[in-house]
Amino acid sequence: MPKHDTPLMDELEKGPWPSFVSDLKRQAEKNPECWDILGQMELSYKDKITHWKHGGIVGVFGYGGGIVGRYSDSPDKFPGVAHFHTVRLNQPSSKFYSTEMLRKVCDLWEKHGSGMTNMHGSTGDMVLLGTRTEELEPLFFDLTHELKWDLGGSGSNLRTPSCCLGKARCEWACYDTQAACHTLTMHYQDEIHRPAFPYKFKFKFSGCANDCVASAARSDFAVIGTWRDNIRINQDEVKKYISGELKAGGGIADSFGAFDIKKDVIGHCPTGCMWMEGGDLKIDDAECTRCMHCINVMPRALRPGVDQGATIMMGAKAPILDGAQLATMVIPFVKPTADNDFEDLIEVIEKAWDWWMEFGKNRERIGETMQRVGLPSFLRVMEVEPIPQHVKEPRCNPYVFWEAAEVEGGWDRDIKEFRERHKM
Amino acid sequence: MPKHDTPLMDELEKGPWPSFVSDLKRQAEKNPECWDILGQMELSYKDKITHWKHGGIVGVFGYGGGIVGRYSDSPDKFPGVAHFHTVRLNQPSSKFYSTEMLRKVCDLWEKHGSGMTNMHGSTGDMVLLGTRTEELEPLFFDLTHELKWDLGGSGSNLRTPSCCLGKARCEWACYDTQAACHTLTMHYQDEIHRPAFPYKFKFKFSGCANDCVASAARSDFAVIGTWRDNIRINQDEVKKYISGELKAGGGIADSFGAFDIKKDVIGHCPTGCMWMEGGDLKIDDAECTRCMHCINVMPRALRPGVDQGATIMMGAKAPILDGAQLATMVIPFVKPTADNDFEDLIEVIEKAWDWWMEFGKNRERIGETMQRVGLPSFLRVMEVEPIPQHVKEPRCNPYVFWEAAEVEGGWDRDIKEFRERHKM
Amino acid sequence: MGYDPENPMKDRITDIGPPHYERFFPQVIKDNYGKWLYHEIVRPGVLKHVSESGAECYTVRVASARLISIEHIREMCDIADKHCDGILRFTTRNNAEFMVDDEAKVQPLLDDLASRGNKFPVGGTGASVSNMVHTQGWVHCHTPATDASGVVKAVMDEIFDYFVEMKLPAKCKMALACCINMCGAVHASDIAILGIHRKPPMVDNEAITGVCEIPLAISACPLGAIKPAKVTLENGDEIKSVKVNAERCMFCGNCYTMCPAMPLADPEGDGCAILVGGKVSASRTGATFSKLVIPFLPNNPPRWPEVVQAVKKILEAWAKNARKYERIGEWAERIGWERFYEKCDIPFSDKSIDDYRLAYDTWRTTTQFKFTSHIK
Amino acid sequence: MGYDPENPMKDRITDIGPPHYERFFPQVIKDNYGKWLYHEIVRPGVLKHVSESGAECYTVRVASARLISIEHIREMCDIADKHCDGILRFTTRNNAEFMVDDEAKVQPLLDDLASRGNKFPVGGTGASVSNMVHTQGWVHCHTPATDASGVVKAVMDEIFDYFVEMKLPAKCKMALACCINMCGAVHASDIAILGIHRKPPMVDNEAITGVCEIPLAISACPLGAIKPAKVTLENGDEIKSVKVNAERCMFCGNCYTMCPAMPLADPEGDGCAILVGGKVSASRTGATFSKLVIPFLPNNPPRWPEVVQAVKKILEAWAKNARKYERIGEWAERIGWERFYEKCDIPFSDKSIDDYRLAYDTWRTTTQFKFTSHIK
Ligand code: SRM
Ligand code: SRM
Ligand code: SRM
Ligand code: SRM
Ligand code: SF4
Ligand code: SF4
Ligand code: SF4
Ligand code: SF4
Ligand code: SF4
Ligand code: SF4
Ligand code: SF4
Ligand code: SF4
Repeated sequence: MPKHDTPLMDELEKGPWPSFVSDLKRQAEKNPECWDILGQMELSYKDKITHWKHGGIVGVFGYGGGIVGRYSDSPDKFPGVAHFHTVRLNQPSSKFYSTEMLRKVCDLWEKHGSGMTNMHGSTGDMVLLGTRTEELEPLFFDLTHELKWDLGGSGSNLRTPSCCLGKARCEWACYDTQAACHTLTMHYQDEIHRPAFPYKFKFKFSGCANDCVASAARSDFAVIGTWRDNIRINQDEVKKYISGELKAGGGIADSFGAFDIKKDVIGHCPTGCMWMEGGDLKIDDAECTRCMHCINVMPRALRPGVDQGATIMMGAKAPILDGAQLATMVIPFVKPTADNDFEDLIEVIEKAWDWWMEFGKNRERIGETMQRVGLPSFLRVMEVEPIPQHVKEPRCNPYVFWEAAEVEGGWDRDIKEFRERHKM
Repeated sequence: MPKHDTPLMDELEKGPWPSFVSDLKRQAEKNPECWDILGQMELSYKDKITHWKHGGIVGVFGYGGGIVGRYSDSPDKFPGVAHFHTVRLNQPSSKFYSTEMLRKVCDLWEKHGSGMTNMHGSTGDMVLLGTRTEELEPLFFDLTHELKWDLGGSGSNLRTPSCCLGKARCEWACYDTQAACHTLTMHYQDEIHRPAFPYKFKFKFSGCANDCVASAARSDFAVIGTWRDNIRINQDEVKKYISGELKAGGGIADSFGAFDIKKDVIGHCPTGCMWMEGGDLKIDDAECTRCMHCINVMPRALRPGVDQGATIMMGAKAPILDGAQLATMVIPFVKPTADNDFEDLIEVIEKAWDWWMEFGKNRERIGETMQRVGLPSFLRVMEVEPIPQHVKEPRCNPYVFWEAAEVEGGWDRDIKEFRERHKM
Repeated sequence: MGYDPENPMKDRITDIGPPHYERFFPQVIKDNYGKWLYHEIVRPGVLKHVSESGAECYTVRVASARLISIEHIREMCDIADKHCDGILRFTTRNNAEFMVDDEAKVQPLLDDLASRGNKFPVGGTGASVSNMVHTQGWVHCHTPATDASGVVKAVMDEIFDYFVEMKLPAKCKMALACCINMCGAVHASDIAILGIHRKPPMVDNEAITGVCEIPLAISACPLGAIKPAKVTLENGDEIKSVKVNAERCMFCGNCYTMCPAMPLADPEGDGCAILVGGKVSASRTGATFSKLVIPFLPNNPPRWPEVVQAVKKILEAWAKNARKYERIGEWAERIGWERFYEKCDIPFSDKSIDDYRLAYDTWRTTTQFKFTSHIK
Repeated sequence: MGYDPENPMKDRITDIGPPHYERFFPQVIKDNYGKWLYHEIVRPGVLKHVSESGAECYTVRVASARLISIEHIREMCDIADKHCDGILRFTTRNNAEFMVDDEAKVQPLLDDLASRGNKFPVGGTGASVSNMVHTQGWVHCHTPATDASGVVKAVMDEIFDYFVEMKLPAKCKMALACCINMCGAVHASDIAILGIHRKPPMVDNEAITGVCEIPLAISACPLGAIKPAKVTLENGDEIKSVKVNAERCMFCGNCYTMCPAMPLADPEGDGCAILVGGKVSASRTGATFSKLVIPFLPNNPPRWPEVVQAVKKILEAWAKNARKYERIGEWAERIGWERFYEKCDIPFSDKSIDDYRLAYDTWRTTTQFKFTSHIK
């Protein structure tokens, strides 16, 4: 039985897209606080402002993250959401679940919370939406004891890492994204749970340049699969695409009409390194930048090379405060592998952290610190040899910082001796 | 008879390129101070530093520009260049000269100066290189009385305007660059001769997007010819290029081999708005950005449209201090014409100056002032309606400056009334 | 047993991380991990992956509101138990995926899903609009300038066809963030909706003492618009507070994040900006920022008609005009942004001209432009 | 008569401007002003312009050292009197042009020019290297970090063939500026040589009082590297001076421009950087900045062999590899800068990575790169 009149919310029950309003109402039968969620949202829809108070620092003992505190500004009207804290469960890499496990989470949340979730949060966590302060410790106890599961990150710490599904169900993964994600998540439990950084730090792992976990835009440390050798071509299959026997992109669109290898594949190649020669598709692999387009369009004819690995990019973030950043290419090629517990990645991460923890300002993402000190200094910190691949183009201003050691005679000069040659 | 040993300078008499050293020696026969030029340069070649002192403020009475003062730091060794001031003569638009007039300049400079010149300075002046302070007034007197000629600019004033040769000898000029340059030079004699600006200001006028006077890179105010209608095509001539009867670019290279209209013309078109249709060349003019490439390559087949005019760009400059700027498109299309003494240009110029003279900081080029206040504010100053043509792309950050008047209810709000709806 | 408040550290378990992912793999995925050879999109929402071993995995992707109940999750579990050996997954865009290892199992699964009303629309693959990445909005966050789930529902209802069919030039990746913190992937999306404030913060002098460290509030402002001030409260007390130079404010909200006594939210001031043309993949062109093309549309709950129509207009202009494989930004770059505004019938304003840190690099420094209707 | 120092204002004429350009037009140009129909490049250095009226104008372009004597100008006048009805002109790149109105007059003119030693090489048209835009250097300026005319002479001697022949992929516009004020068009040139300092300014405490306004010197520094300081001179006087934080200095020389007591010049510190890939015309691609690809080469007068060879290497790598009509920057953009460095055999260093104001926009924010030899 609805507790509040919600004419505005009710409007959102119409239409073909799944309705969270209907869903809230359904859950309200079991968790009556959902009526108050609906009620407070209705009020927001009327007032056109949020009715959550600012902030709210709550958590479980010993952890500095994983819970986001939230209190209603109208607890009298909506006592069910007076406290409405979020619990972030660290999702398993790439978000496969057994129904057995999922049902356990549901039971846990029916017992300790509102019954509403976000599957999943933008960072990747399984987000349990809304519970009271006094439920947090019991919930955490049950979570760790019964489900053997832990919280994810929030605050100025390592945020819950996430990855594309990679080798699990994709033919293009150039390294094992799940293994990398899981191994590093386990390796850095302390950093996830106990804030020690200037600001948040995110890892994301994509198996190829398609970047299905959006790492290049949304993570401080992005590992993106690639290869160093040649695209594998099956010329017979190429011909099948040309003849129309196979569908472009495995059938990516129903509206594309006839396949035109010149326009659709070669014409979109960013480097112009492909051409047809006597019915065969040719690629000058040295000029290929492994953008994936041709492979995407002809998945049965083309495959990534076999010398596979990944590129490390750093510093992506949202706009607060200096403007958004896309990740910057830092290390062109590594071979991340479970064989050495991803130590190549760990080495890079820790070099960056050591420096950022010392020199980063409060609430300064590493990308911003990189901008503040400049890319050349950052590369020195990272002990990475500067290469033209680090930039889109060389600098156009002439303002180079030379060091004394680089300049013959250094910087100590005698003005008197100079004045003997050059009078004022 | 050489006054100094100049073994290093002498090396520069060798080789196929005209030698300024040989030339100096030749002139030294008439103007012996040229030996001292050679001598002091030789010393610089040895010491690898300049031997001119810093600055030197000299000029002719009533003018604040046109002369650059210069003194040797070794006047004892090189008395001929103890004073070595530069005199900038405002060149006639696009630098045609009668030999009669040139000879008069030569005589003037033989009498009053070193006999050495720069034909021409980078801004466009005829530069007379090196004379003594006491020669300046007599030189100016003779220049104005006998040659009826005036100095150009230097210092924080309007610099000598310059232009491409345009309609004089080029088929592509979309407005009369010489007339514009000359008219504005005459109109702004006061601004050229008497510094009243925060810093220097340069006009340059090019007849088309080829920009043969480099206005887009080197002038605060650039007027670049263009057209609004359609490229004129002569299909017969197109066919002659294709058949090889006519040479690409009128014979731009001896090494280009066979003409390939697809690669050489269509393939380089930045907008992809050209194609071949049954032997005819087609252009979708609405998509053409008038880059000139196709016209450059096929000058006999293609011509600019007939609705001609110009684009006004502003703010180009060298790197001191914030980094170089290329000119920014400010006014997409005007029709500059001698019929109204170029009043369309004058109006824009004066709007910009009025503002810059009030708000520009000392030694701040207008391009830097534009950057400091932002393009939206600058366009408001210029009373130019903002259009997407002003930018390469819309902003990507969300940091818009709204004004109170634009926001319903303005900015005056009552925190109490707010707190009634939203408790802390 | 359970948690004992008297003895909170007893048997405490910490830092055990998430369950290992392999535990949750369907058999066909366990067997063919790293061996996939190619895929096909059998029909919208249905993927077929074929392994080197010949094994096949069929995936059915269903939409999700993301803000979902445990009852809904339990229903998903029922479906997975019935058809998928008790396994399902969620995508990086918050759709759910049901996997089966045999073509014959696909249709029964689809039929089952279809039988459950509008709860499980199948789609979001290939050249479609997939689910919108989005954020909390009024359902949970304290800084939003608009709602999240409601706006997404309204938009997806309207462009639903583009989710269940694959008839676009390329994928269209949409996102919403309810404030400029951009927890949704707004800064690199094909089409994005962004909650923005347009009124400078008020200063709640009665409350500021205690809830807020004045120096932190002052330094929070990237533009130095906040200055210290002494004010006298109604009760006559003189306290240290701040004042805001509204002329310099760009409504970023960072002050409110740092200081609860400086709220920005306002029914008329707040609303949505539309950004377009971003992308993340390096396919063809590198990752690109979204561009702010519509600076403001009002918050008009429950269905945000202005926002919905703006999104649809852009989507359909692109669908109609772009080349195959061209994402929205790639299309706009090719035809020029002036032409983009025209094709999408969006008015241009100086609000779309950058005047922040790297603004100069976005100015048009060439005579190359098109004579669109913007030029009178 | 002439100037009377006793009476400086007598008969003073001011603000009369330059002579009117029309006075100096050859007849064929006067008659066909605005009527030109097309042009051809008959051979390197010789242009033919044809008017709607059928009239023809032949132009012979000759190189010039730009730093030329009046004797040299008089010789040009002799030539123009003999062949060109007493008219000549100078181009925006400081070449001289002789025009005749009849094909028959071309060869005699060419023969005459050729008879005068190396003074009047004909060329610089079409797909060639034209004259280098350049500046004063040690012959006149007070702030140079290298010479101008001498470096230009050395370079043009070496690549002379490319001036007198048209065998490049496109025009190559070269420039030199002797300091970062860039009076030459260095910031937008295909290949540019730029004089740079690499030692921070010295402070001439003995001289600073009087020649320099301390606050101006301090504010001259864009990086705040200059601070006020009190110093004691040898004679015991304590004066106000400045000190320079050398770590923060980027050697821009703006302090010296504002304050003569802060010289930077140094035989070892100074030298040349090489920039490439800029252009001005909007043909094909818009105007583009040159990029600093070689941060430093020593000043090695009289012939700057390192600079000359660097320029030649880049020029010839481009000539060999680029497509027809592709300017150097267009070529580099197409193949990628990593490939450019390889093709030109130039070592890369972090000096070429921007760390100034707009630096972020030049960082590589994509996985798209080529595996050149730079990647071990
Ligand atoms: C829950 C979640 C949104 C969602 O609905 O999914 C979220 C919610 C909040 N984010 Fe976020 N962010 C979430 C993913 C993101 C992402 C996306 C990502 O990680 O891929 C971003 C953009 C990427 C990035 O990190 O830059 C993001 C960028 C921000 C920022 C801006 C950071 C910046 O450097 O620009 C803030 C502001 C801040 O940190 O003060 C922020 C702050 C917040 C806070 C904590 C608000 C605050 O200032 O206190 C929000 C709490 C909301 C609430 O009431 O629960 N959130 N936040 C996401 C985390 C769930 C999860 O753990 O899976
Ligand atoms: C003579 C000339 C170079 C030449 O050999 O041709 C020249 C010479 C000087 N320029 Fe220049 N500039 C000359 C054209 C330029 C140009 C090119 C142009 O106008 O197209 C530029 C780049 C475009 C621009 O204006 O930005 C140029 C940008 C500068 C700058 C940097 C200005 C900036 O905003 O970045 C300075 C520094 C300054 O103003 O303090 C400068 C300063 C100087 C000074 C006055 C040195 C000084 O700081 O006092 C030089 C005097 C040299 C001397 O001893 O005679 N000169 N200067 C050019 C003027 C001749 C003429 O009138 O025709
Ligand atoms: C399931 C999922 C990964 C996961 O771990 O969950 C996934 C799976 C696949 N992606 Fe993706 N991508 C997924 C998110 C992404 C993202 C991230 C995002 O959406 O935020 C991106 C980058 C977004 C961007 O560029 O802005 C992404 C960019 C691509 C691309 C590149 C598209 C392009 O042309 O730019 C491809 C290639 C293609 O589709 O041709 C691709 C291709 C694929 C393939 C075909 C890979 C394969 O061989 O199996 C998968 C099916 C695609 C399909 O749905 O048509 N996937 N894909 C994600 C599904 C999200 C959803 O529910 O809609
Ligand atoms: C004479 C001169 C104008 C003047 O008023 O003095 C001139 C004259 C012509 N230019 Fe130019 N340009 C002249 C400086 C320039 C400049 C400015 C500069 O060099 O600093 C530019 C822009 C430089 C840049 O882009 O960096 C310039 C960019 C062009 C272009 C575009 C080239 C390109 O593809 O990017 C063309 C078109 C072409 O050559 O096909 C062009 C074409 C022409 C034509 C063919 C125009 C015509 O129809 O008569 C003229 C003969 C070209 C030739 O020499 O091959 N002119 N031309 C200048 C000769 C300079 C010299 O002595 O070498
Ligand atoms: S990022 Fe590449 S490897 Fe990973 S799921 Fe997407 S397409 Fe497959
Ligand atoms: S992966 Fe991209 S760059 Fe490489 S050949 Fe294919 S389309 Fe071209
Ligand atoms: S800018 Fe255009 S009009 Fe002027 S000379 Fe060059 S090509 Fe001719
Ligand atoms: S002028 Fe340029 S944009 Fe226009 S059609 Fe010719 S090549 Fe294309
Ligand atoms: S985008 Fe802003 S309002 Fe929305 S959840 Fe993130 S922090 Fe909160
Ligand atoms: S909203 Fe942003 S710009 Fe405005 S006062 Fe607050 S911190 Fe400063
Ligand atoms: S570039 Fe520098 S040194 Fe050379 S003339 Fe110009 S100001 Fe003088
Ligand atoms: S050279 Fe430039 S950066 Fe160095 S101290 Fe002088 S003004 Fe500052």
